[in-house]
Amino acid sequence: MAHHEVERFSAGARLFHWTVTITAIVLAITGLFLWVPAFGSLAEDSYSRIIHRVAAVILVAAPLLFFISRPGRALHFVKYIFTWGKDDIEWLKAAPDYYFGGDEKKMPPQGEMNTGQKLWSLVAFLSVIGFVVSGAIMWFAKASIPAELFLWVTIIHDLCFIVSASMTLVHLYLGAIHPRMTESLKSMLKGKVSVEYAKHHHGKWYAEISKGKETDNKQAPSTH
Amino acid sequence: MTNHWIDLRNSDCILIIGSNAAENHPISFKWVTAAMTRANNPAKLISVDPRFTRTSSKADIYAPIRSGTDIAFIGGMIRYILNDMQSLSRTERAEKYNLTYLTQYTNAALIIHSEFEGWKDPTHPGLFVGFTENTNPAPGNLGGYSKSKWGYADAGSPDTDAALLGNNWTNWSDLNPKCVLRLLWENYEDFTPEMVEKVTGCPQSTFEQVCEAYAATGAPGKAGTIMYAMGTTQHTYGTQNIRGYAILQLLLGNIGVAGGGINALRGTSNVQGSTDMCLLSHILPGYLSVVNHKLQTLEQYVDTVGRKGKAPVVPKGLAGDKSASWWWLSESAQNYKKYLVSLLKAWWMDNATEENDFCFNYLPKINAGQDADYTHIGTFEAVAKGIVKGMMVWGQNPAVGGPDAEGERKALEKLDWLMVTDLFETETAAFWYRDGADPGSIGTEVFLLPAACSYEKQGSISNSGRWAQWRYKALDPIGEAKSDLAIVDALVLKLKEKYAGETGPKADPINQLYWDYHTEGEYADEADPNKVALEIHGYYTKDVGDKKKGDLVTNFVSLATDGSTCSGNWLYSGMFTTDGRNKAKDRDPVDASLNQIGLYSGWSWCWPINRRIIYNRASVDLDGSPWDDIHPVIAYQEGSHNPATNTCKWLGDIADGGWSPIAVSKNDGKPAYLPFIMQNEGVAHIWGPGRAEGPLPVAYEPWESPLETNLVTGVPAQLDESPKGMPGFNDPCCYVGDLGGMNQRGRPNWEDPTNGFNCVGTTYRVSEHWQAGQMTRNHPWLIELQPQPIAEMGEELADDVGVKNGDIVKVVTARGSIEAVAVVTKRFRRMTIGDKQVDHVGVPWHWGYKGLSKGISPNGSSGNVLTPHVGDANTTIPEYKTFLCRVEKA
Amino acid sequence: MELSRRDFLKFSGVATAGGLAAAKMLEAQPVSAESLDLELSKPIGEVPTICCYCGVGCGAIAAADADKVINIEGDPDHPINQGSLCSKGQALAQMRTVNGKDNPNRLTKPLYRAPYSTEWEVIEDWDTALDMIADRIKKTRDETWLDKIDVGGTSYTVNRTDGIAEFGGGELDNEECYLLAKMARALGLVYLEHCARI
Amino acid sequence: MAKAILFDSTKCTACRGCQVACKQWNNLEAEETVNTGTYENPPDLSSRTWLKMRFIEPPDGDGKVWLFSRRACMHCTEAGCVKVCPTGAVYHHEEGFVAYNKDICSGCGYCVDACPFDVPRMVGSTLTGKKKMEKCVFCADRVANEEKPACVKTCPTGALIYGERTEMVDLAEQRVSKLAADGVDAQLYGKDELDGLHVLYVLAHSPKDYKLPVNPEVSPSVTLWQDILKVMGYAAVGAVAGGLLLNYMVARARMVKEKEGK
Repeated sequence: MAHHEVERFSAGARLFHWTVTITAIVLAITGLFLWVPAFGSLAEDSYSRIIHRVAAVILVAAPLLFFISRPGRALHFVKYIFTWGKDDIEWLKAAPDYYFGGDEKKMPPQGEMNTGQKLWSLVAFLSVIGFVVSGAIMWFAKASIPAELFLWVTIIHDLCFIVSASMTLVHLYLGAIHPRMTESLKSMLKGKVSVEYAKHHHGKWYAEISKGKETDNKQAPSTH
Repeated sequence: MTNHWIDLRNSDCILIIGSNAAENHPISFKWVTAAMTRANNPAKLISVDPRFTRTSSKADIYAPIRSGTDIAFIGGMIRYILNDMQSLSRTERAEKYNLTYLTQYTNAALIIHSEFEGWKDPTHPGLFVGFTENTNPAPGNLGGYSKSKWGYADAGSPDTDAALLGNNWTNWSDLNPKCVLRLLWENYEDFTPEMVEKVTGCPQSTFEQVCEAYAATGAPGKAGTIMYAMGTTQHTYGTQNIRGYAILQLLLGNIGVAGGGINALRGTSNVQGSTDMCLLSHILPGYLSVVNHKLQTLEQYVDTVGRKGKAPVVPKGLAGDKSASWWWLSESAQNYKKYLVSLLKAWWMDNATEENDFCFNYLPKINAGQDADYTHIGTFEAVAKGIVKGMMVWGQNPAVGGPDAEGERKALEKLDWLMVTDLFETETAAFWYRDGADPGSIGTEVFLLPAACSYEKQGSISNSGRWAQWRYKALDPIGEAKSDLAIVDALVLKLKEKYAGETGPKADPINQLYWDYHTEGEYADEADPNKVALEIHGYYTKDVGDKKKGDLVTNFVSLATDGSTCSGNWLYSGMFTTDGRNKAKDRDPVDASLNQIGLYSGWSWCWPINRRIIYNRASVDLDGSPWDDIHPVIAYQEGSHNPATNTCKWLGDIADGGWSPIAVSKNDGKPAYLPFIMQNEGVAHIWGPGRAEGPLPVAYEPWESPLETNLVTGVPAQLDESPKGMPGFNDPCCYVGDLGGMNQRGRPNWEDPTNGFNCVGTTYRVSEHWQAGQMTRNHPWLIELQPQPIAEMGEELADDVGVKNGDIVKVVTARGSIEAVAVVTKRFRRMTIGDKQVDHVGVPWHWGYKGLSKGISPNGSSGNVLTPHVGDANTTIPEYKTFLCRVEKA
Repeated sequence: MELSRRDFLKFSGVATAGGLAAAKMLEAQPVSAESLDLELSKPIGEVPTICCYCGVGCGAIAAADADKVINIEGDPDHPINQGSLCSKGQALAQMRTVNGKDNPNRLTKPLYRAPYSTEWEVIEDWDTALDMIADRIKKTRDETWLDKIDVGGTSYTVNRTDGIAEFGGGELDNEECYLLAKMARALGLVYLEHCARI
Repeated sequence: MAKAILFDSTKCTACRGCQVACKQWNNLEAEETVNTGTYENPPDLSSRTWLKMRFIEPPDGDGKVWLFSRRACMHCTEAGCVKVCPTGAVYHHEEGFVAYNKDICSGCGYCVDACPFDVPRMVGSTLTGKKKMEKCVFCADRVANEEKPACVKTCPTGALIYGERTEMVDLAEQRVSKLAADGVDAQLYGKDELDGLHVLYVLAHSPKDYKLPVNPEVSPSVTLWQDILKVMGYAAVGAVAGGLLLNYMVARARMVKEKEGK
């Protein structure tokens, strides 16, 4: 297989992915300190708050940098994750059978992102916006907004966390643990997947890239 | 205080007038509250004040009065009670009022000189008989009295009115026209509720509530107490204000009993003790009269102030037939002489001998008469005139606390030298670089010495209830600071060095001064307060009987006229046991008094001889049984009468004299002692001829009054004709000062308020600061609470001058002006006085130009920049509490 | 491994419950660091003193190091105040110690201001300071001394000086007041006053 | 047993011994203040002012009412701060009052917003971003050593007393009925508010006149977060994790079968 590989993620995309990943983990952990009283002592002396804020700045900065450096790609991604079609519905219907039983019969061929990945990207995208907006209010506007409103803003932050944390588990599982997703993690580490894997999991995309010779430009963004 | 703090809880009605106890004596309210919340017959609280204060907020009745109208108010209360007494049937009268007390224990029934004429006499309106106006320009008293017609008809053995004694009268005309009670009625007859409202601004209905509530304490067994402070005393007639309270309390039988008394709330932790030690121009330690030039020998002194001045007088017809007049007691006792000789021995010890009159001539002698005033006001005038050239100031701050403060600051510039000892740099020490002063033209040398604070040293202090309590040292003084004791000790030793070798009247009193206070150990190099305390208590200076030289005396009863004892202050003789236990250090927390009325006699020690409630012989009836069974101060133990000594066992407090009760002595054919043992007559003074301006208080106007005519006496102000003041409109004997022309008198101008002084200004304190502020204005926690000087005023006035709450305003008087933050409040209301609408403006006087918290204007916003250099007729205490001012937006 | 819908539901139920059980563990409150056997954060004090402000004479107890006050509060045994104090009494500690350090405004050395000078100078030792003061007192006293006065043609011995005044004492201890009175009268002072009059 | 402080406004003279006692015992520095036309100062609670007295002159009064009220932590049973505190730094002391462990305070400041009485304050360095919550600690160390809280001990008039909460409620009720008998519109505040405050008030007027919230309640958002959202979160994560585990087992079994089947 090593001889037949296609590039799936560029170095920049991977850097972006892992930056965000690490940041998100840091944010999640430092945020968790405020969820889990048993971890409360770890939040001592506000260190976790400071780290959380530094990470938050990176989380905001990373997509912005990505957008500035590769605006076309970024726009494409946004457009992509908001574009849903019939295939996506089909995919969602077929997915349980596939992921439990490996039954591929009903799976429609997928583009550079399959529906699941698209869904994850969408959740991630929206929850980051939710995190950033609510977080910014909590950070900068605490003194100027009514106490009651502040508490509701924290709830938005928390809701974002519940949703994104749950989805992160799924993402992590499918990307790294699910028995059938053998090359997913590798692709994000090394950037390449085997032709076989590409055909199998992203038929439409493979067809596109092998037909049009468009290589890097149309790589899938940083998600699985 | 005649009584003490805890005793407030025994009261049935507490009248707080001229005091804001909740703010300035906050812990007193522990006991006020205890009285008000006790389960049975809770006490009522009355607050009389121009301003609704934190005290008023807790009162059952709040009575607003115009500042300086206490006599009109109290006179109205006296009238109410007298009128009530007269209109009741004899039986009801005896139930509602303690007639035995009134007639047997006071001079109510005594007959006054037949030529006495009251202030209503048309030939001298507003004045008693015998007045002469002082025509000299200020400074000086407005006038003075010949008191020859104020005394008893028979000075040595006054007559009494039998009808009054026997409760056998219905109308005033049934009493002798010169009987004290009838004269009292005539003095206050016009002080009707209508008149009270017109003069004081207190609504009639409120006033009548006050009268009713307070008069109820007249019943035997009931007690009402008066708590007063500087709101009473700081007037040109401050002493007469207090006289008014005394009369009221005596009419109601409230002196000497638990829960009663007239209680002066001392503003300083040891102002009681410093007064007992007589750091005052007119007295020597133990309230012994200062010597004047007419008293050239000890014998002349003793004869004049003791033998003649304190000779026992026995009224005729009373149940008691013996007056102790303790100051003299008898030719064999000569207490006055004992006390003075023991003082002289303590001061000049072995150098004071019978042959040299016990160094009597070492005592400085003032000029007799009224040609010099040695009090605070007079002293500063002497400083301003260059008579006084050097000044030592120990923990006082007259540049903030003195009247016409800017004038007094300016006077300090005349000094050659000034020594100030304090904890912090005070305005007084810093006068030479205050705003407006030019150090380059001020030649005064100034020494500023660092003193130890209260817990950096040890010694005793006496609280308002006369409890001398020892306080201990918690740590060494800061830096190189020393206790005042160490400083005065070192200074006197230095002076002795300087005078060493000299002789003569100048050097002898110093060289021969007994000064030996160092002890082993901690006090090897400075005075040991324990040793000083022993000298104050007193000891034998030679072997007498079984007593050896150096043995401690038992108490002042042991003191002798022959120089065999010394005692620095007879009142404090008794603070030690003969084996040397300092009772000021006693800390027995158990209250062993009768019925636990809260005397706590085992906690510290109080003068005289640990008597916690003075005049307590008035708390029992003729048989020695307490009027009040629930709160007995003392009680005669049945059968304990000792015929040989005519004494008995008294239970409870230390009885005021150990003699048996009047009826018990009488039954035994022995002299029956009258209860008020310090008075020559043995009875208390409703009639008080000793005061400068009259035997009974008359409602005079303050020196600066918003009125044109005294509404009570009818005497017009005549401002232009009488720039010094008008006798009969003003207090006829008040002291009008003059600090180099700065003491201008402000006048109202009702036609053009912007050009006159139509507001009544007053000064006071806030709870969070203390006196002239030198200590509390350096305490961040307290400055946080009260950061800036304020000027409190009513909404009506604020509206008129366009001032809003929190604005900076300027308060202006004829002396000067200060800036302060306006506190606009409903707690000051506009009053209708006669035909005038009168507003008050109140300023705390704590601030100055030094310390962490300074005033707003460069003069430190000291309230006393506004006050006049005018003083009380008897004491020359300055009139801080009433003056005219106007408010401007700054 | 086959999975029925029922099994699935069962399993998810168990899983959710597992999540909640973990939550319960994690939500447990940390053990109180401030339980009932807590030590006092500072000593309350044992040195009895009497408040230096008004005339009520409240008792206070002080705890101090060699050079700073640690705590001053009401003396609970004192029958008058029974442990209570007002704002001023409660601030007594700041007479000496503010925020753990000496109150910076307290005077610590004798100061002298020379005639026409614009500043204070420190006098290094007490002996010098008192020597200077004693010189001033003696000079003024000697210059203004009155052995006798003449009133209406008669001479009276008065042995006094009108040239020196002494103020103060209401804040001092009885023993201090007594010695001040003794010194003042021995010096022949007649202008002797304190705050009782004002 | 739960303890409580009883504040009887009818006995309070606003001497403010309590306000300074609090600073004295707890080593709190003074604030720099200005006078704004009232005796009341500092203007508000802060990290250095855990207790302050309010001076209230009713605007429509006749000048014969001056109300004094205590402003400090109310030590609620249903305490918004305890509920909202993410780290457990704010907790109920075994004697019922709300204590906090500064060491584990993360400085999030949620308690400030969750308090219906606006009591907790944050203090921190702008440079490091470190923050801590500050408020009345009920003098936990004193209480543990059988000393009264500093404010209570110093109160001259008995306006503040301290003891078993049940006893304090009894005393307060007796006082209220006594005052009512004297014609005062007295009431007890704090008995049932927020399941019972550990600072009880005897008031002579309505709570509103003393600037106390009439029906204090913890914001529903606090309940939503702590009692619903957090539980939901754990449940969701649990469910997802469980689902994934199940999936793994099933999928793996299937793949093994597939391999065997080949």
